[in-house]
Amino acid sequence: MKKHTLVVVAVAVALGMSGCSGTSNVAAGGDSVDSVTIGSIHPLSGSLSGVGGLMNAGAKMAVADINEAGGIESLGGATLVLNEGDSQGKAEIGQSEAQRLISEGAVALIGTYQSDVTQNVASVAERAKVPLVIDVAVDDKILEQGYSYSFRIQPDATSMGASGARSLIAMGEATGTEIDTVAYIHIEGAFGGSVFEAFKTEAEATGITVADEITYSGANFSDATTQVTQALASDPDVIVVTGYFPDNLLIAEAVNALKPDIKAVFGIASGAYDDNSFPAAAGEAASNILSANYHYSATSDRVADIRTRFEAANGESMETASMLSYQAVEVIAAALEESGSVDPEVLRDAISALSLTDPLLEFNGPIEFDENGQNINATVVVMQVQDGAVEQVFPTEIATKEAILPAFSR
Amino acid sequence: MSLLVLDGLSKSFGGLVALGNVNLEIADREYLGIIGPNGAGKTTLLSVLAGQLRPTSGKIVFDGQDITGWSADRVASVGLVRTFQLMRPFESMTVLENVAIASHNKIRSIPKARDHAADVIDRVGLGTYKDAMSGTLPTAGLKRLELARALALEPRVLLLDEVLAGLVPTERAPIIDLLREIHQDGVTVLFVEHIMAAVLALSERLLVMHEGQQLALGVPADVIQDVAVVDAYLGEDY
Amino acid sequence: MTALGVAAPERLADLKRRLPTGARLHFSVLALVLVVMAFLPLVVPESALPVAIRTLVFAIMAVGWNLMSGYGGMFSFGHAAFFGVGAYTNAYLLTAFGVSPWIGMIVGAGLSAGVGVLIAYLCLKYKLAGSYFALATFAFAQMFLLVTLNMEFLNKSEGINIPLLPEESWSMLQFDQGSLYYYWIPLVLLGVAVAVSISFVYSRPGQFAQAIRDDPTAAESLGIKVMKYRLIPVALSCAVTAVAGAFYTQYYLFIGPDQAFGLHVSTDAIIPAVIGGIGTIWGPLIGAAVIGPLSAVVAGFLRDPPPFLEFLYGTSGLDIAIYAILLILIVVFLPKGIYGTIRERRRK
Amino acid sequence: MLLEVKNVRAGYRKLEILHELSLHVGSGEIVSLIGANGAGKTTTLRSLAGLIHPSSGEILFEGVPLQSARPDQIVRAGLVHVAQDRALFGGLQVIENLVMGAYTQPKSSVRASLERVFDLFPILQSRRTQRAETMSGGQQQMLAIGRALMAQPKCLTLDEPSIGLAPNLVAQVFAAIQKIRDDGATVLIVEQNASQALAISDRAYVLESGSVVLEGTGQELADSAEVRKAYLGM
Amino acid sequence: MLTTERGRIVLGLFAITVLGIAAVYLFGGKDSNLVTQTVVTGLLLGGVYVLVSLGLTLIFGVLGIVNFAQGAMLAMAMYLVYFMVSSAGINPYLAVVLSAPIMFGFGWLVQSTLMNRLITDVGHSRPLLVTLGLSLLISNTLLMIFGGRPLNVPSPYAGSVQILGAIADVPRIIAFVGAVIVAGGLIVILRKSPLGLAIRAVAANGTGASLVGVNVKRIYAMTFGLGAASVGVAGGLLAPFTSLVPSAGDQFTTLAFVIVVLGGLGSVPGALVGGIFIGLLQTVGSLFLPGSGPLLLVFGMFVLVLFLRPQGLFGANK
Repeated sequence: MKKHTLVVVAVAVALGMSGCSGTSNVAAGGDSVDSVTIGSIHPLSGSLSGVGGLMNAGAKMAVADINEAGGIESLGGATLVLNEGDSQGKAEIGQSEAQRLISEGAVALIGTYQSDVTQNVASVAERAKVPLVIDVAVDDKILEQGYSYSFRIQPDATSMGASGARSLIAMGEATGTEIDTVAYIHIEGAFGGSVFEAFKTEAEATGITVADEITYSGANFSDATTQVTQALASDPDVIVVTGYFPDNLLIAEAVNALKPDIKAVFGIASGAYDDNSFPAAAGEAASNILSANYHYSATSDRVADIRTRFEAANGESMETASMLSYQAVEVIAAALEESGSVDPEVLRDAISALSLTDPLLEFNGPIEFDENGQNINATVVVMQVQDGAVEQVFPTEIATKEAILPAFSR
Repeated sequence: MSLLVLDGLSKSFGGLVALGNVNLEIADREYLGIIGPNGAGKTTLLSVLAGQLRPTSGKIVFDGQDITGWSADRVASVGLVRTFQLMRPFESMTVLENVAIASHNKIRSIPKARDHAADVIDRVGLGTYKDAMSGTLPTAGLKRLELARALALEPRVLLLDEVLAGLVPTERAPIIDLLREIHQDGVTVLFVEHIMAAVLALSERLLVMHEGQQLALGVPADVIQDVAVVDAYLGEDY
Repeated sequence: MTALGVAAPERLADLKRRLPTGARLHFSVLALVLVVMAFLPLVVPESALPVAIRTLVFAIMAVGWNLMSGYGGMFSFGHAAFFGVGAYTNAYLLTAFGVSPWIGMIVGAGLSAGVGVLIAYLCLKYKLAGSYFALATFAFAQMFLLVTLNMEFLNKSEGINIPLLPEESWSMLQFDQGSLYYYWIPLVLLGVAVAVSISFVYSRPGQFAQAIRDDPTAAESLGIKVMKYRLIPVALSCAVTAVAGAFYTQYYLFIGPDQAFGLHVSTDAIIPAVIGGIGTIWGPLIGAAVIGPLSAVVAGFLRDPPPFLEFLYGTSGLDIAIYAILLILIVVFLPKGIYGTIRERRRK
Repeated sequence: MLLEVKNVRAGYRKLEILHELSLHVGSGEIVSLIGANGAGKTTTLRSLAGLIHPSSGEILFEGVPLQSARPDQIVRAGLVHVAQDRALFGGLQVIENLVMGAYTQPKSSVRASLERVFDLFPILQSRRTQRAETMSGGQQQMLAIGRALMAQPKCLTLDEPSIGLAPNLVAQVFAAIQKIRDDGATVLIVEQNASQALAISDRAYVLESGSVVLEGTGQELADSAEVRKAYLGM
Repeated sequence: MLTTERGRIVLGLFAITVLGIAAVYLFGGKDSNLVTQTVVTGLLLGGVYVLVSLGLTLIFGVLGIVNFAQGAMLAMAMYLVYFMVSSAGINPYLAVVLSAPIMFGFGWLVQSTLMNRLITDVGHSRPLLVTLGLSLLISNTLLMIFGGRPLNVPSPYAGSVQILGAIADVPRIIAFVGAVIVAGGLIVILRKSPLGLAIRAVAANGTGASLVGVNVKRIYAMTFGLGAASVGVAGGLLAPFTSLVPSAGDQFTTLAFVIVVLGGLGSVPGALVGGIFIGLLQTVGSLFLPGSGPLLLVFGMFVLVLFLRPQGLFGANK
């Protein structure tokens, strides 16, 4: 069922602009083609192959759904084809896959999960003048290059840090929980660093003290007890965590073992805490952990339908990253529909002008991109593990369960 | 006058004395034979002289210059050059390249070094093997190669470690002749050898070593009659 | 002085003519290979170009590695260190001072040679050999990685982006996506690297280095300064590898700690050389030509499998598993590498 | 005939050291091989032990061809070699070296064999827990022989057992070798210390350049001017 | 003399560690509970490192193989335990007992079919590349079978206990105890069993071993098998507190090399002491150095050991 509405916000889908490009083999408006190829690049092997595989499956499912619903009407019902690339988690492989996909006729790319790989793919897209719709990749820097062919659906690191801080404060006020001091544990590097900086700026502006910043190396992390103990030494009300799945899990387990007198563990852009496999993996340690992250809409029937079918087809729960890949394909399909053209440059303009309502994620509004290509309505919501399931708890209008804060009663 | 003076030269490994207080003066252009049973310290003596081993104590004076503790490459480039008992060819290289390595020491130009090397190779009678890979040479060839490389350095003193070992008598004779020629051309030779016929034929003086000590030194014919020498060599009851 | 005869002039001339045959033959083959390869992009599909370029980068690295480990006999398991120094030097000079990548490449090569010589000197001074030498070089590469992660001016883990220019520029080594210059430039660099190898192998220092590799004791006893002539191939090796790093940065427009100093960078330099044949001029090239496209070919095959293998479609990891099996088989059954084994057979 | 070597050619890589070497050893004999350095004595023993394989020719032990057998198979056949460098397990204790010697033997026989070795070399018993590499050369030689005896050899081959030993130790070692033969084993011995070796040998071969040039009883060769010449050139 | 040298080293290392920890307590400016917790965590982490390093020290020490598949083999063992636990529902610690012989068989097979062909090689590049290929093969095969999503093995003994005011996770304590038991077991096997004696003999002098009737290649295969079996136990004991992904073992490979070289090739006590020391160094270091700082410390020490005492703390002087 493809029944979402398209709203054209900007009308400057310039026929003239596409006319500029002499190489354009397709005139704008109502081309009739049999199929349109979208290139997808994800880590299908290597250490991130788990999430990469889910994302690839999400994109495949989106293509199948759109085709089943009649393809791209403005292109005479042209079907979508997904050409799959494997970045192996390596930037240079990602880049050469991007080039391969473009040379094999992809009119747009989606991908890639990792910031460094996305960086390389974005530069390929820019130079080949083929739009790239980033499903997942958090680093602010990717869109700060002044690239005009890259678009990102998910929020960037800085906005996640900042809105994470705002959510935490708001939740504290709403539940009457006093939050004065936090300690922050994050992974070393750009991702953890920029989320932390944004959080700190936002939090300190409202009088919350960030008492300690503890970093660890993602390359070698097999016990988080020291880091958590260290964080507790500053006697915080909340421990805030940013990192990847295995590290998050270790931190949750360490907190559970130490049973400290804190009010919450609050993940921001956490790889684990809102993943549906986390409650089972962490068991008791998962209980009541909060996570501020972009998330598929748990209140939308359309999303629920997609997720049910995904799980039936793949035997695995559809995570947010996978939903973003699905969403990225939809963004491209919407732009194809709108422009009626398979010319990548025309397509780029259509994406840039797009306003896609009914997003699959809990966002502030329709998917619309600013001049850098960032989705301006992308935001985080807060989730909490309750009774072995990830529930949306904040903002209250999208909550599936009421937030438990303080999360621990010790 | 003495070209090479060994003054109280000793070498021990851990507690084991391989060389105990060797005193020796070797005249320019002398041919000194060195014999002794296995483990007598002959090879150690050559290694110390060639700079491969640093003496525990004592002094080595070469041509009036104290060269004790010099590195092997420095010792070799002033003209004190050794060969090895177990041949050590550069196996990935041809015979010509092997010898040219040594020629290169004094000659920077590649063609000139190769010319020089080719001459030396002809001189030791390896001419037909010039372009063979050194690893494929038969023992006798390797012995000649070992000699050629040393000669290509234009040494003043040659330290020869059992160049005849492993050769059949017919192969020995031409090499003995070659060694004699080299000596006659003005090279001082220290000749460690087991083949007594060769030692007796070539040596002007003979040093007998046993357990790191100088057992006897003198005219070969006299030394060889020395009972102590016979005992050291063949065992007491011989 | 000794009575060794002086060469007669006519013999000398004769030898001069004969002498460089080996080198001359190699140079001719090189010229031929370069010319043929230059036309390659005209016959292969466009999508193969990125793979070809990556293969050329592997080849340059492997040629570099081979100088130190093949001809110098010092097994480096940390060539990422030298690749990374080249890559970061170029990236940093360009982004911080707007220095042309060509100059960055040369500065990087020099710096990398210096770093390499220092590391090798320490390892040799402390008499590390074999696995220990390999592990020490590996540890240095790891330390470079970790230090870079903590260096503010190198952007820590974020890496350095090379800004896109509005138009093509030779001086800034930047061209349009898919430009064949991105193929021809590394091809020429590879040509230079091989030419450096050939010249080195047949030069006096090169001969000394090989003699030392074969038998350091014998070499020393022939008056060769062992440390000096061990460090020369190290310097050349690191410089060549650094050039690959600098080009990598320019082509991918990005360098991060893992791309520069990761373990896989070191193995990318080693595997082609070992597969092709260590200590041979052509081994690294042949190895790169086999290994570079191998994983892409296997992946391509699995993307579009023949009907009877249809069930394999979409199995992630299978392409790399097959690549791994081929790697193991080649290493186990071709002891001297592809070129080395062929050459050996031919000699017999 | 316990051991027969027929027209063996052997060497290292492209260097052929043994040229058509033939010899034989009868059961219960002590046979020595003497000759100058490089004559091929050690190569002969290494070929017998399976450490190198002859390029042609035959090695028959109790009539069974062994020229292409692995060293461990040869030991199991009863032909045990004591290498010139002794090839001891340096970091292991004396007793461990000896027990390893009986690797091919049933566990039940180890105690008896140990007693026999300790009987022969009492010093080993008092040093049983010492690490082999910390012992003197003579003790190491005794340990090497003792270790070989633990394998209950039918034929023992010894490469220069007297090398690097002080004269009194040499005498001890040779006395032990005689005792070993008296206990029923056959011994093939390579020696530079010709007089000692010939004195205890039943028969001996003189090797030169990889072939046998002389053969005779120990006494004959000890008196031979040719042997004298081969060693001292007079 | 060597035994006393070894004794001095252990004593010295122990003294340095104790003094270092005491210095951290006194002058580190950290809360003493934090330091205690850190030390306990470091010891337990050290136990993990010991487990991973034990197999490697055998393989590297006896066979001279730089086994880059160590991490992948660890992951393989973890998945093996996962498979047994999830499909047959058996206790993970019972699964450990079953995974060890399977891993032994795997190691034996690798050595006898692949590595023994390379043993005559003078260089070491080929064994190294084969293990590198093996590591790729194992982790991608795991990916094909189990997928890349993190899996977990629930520990039947989840929970934590107090030690000197510090909290310790029970599965990690079990792993630590397991490390000591495996190390003890290996020491007993090496010191007391005929196989162990043969392994040590082969390591001491391969020619000598063949001259007493040892089939050296068979012992090589047994050694690789034994090393792999230790990895099997390690994987099983680590699985209950590790997120299982095909690359889960990779982060341990390099550290295991550091520990094995530090402890001395082939030395089981060396791996034990080295592993615990590195675990402590890393955790206590992380009190003062952010992010990858402690790792830099570890590699810095590695290079120093290579230069100054390449035979390692427990290695024999060559």
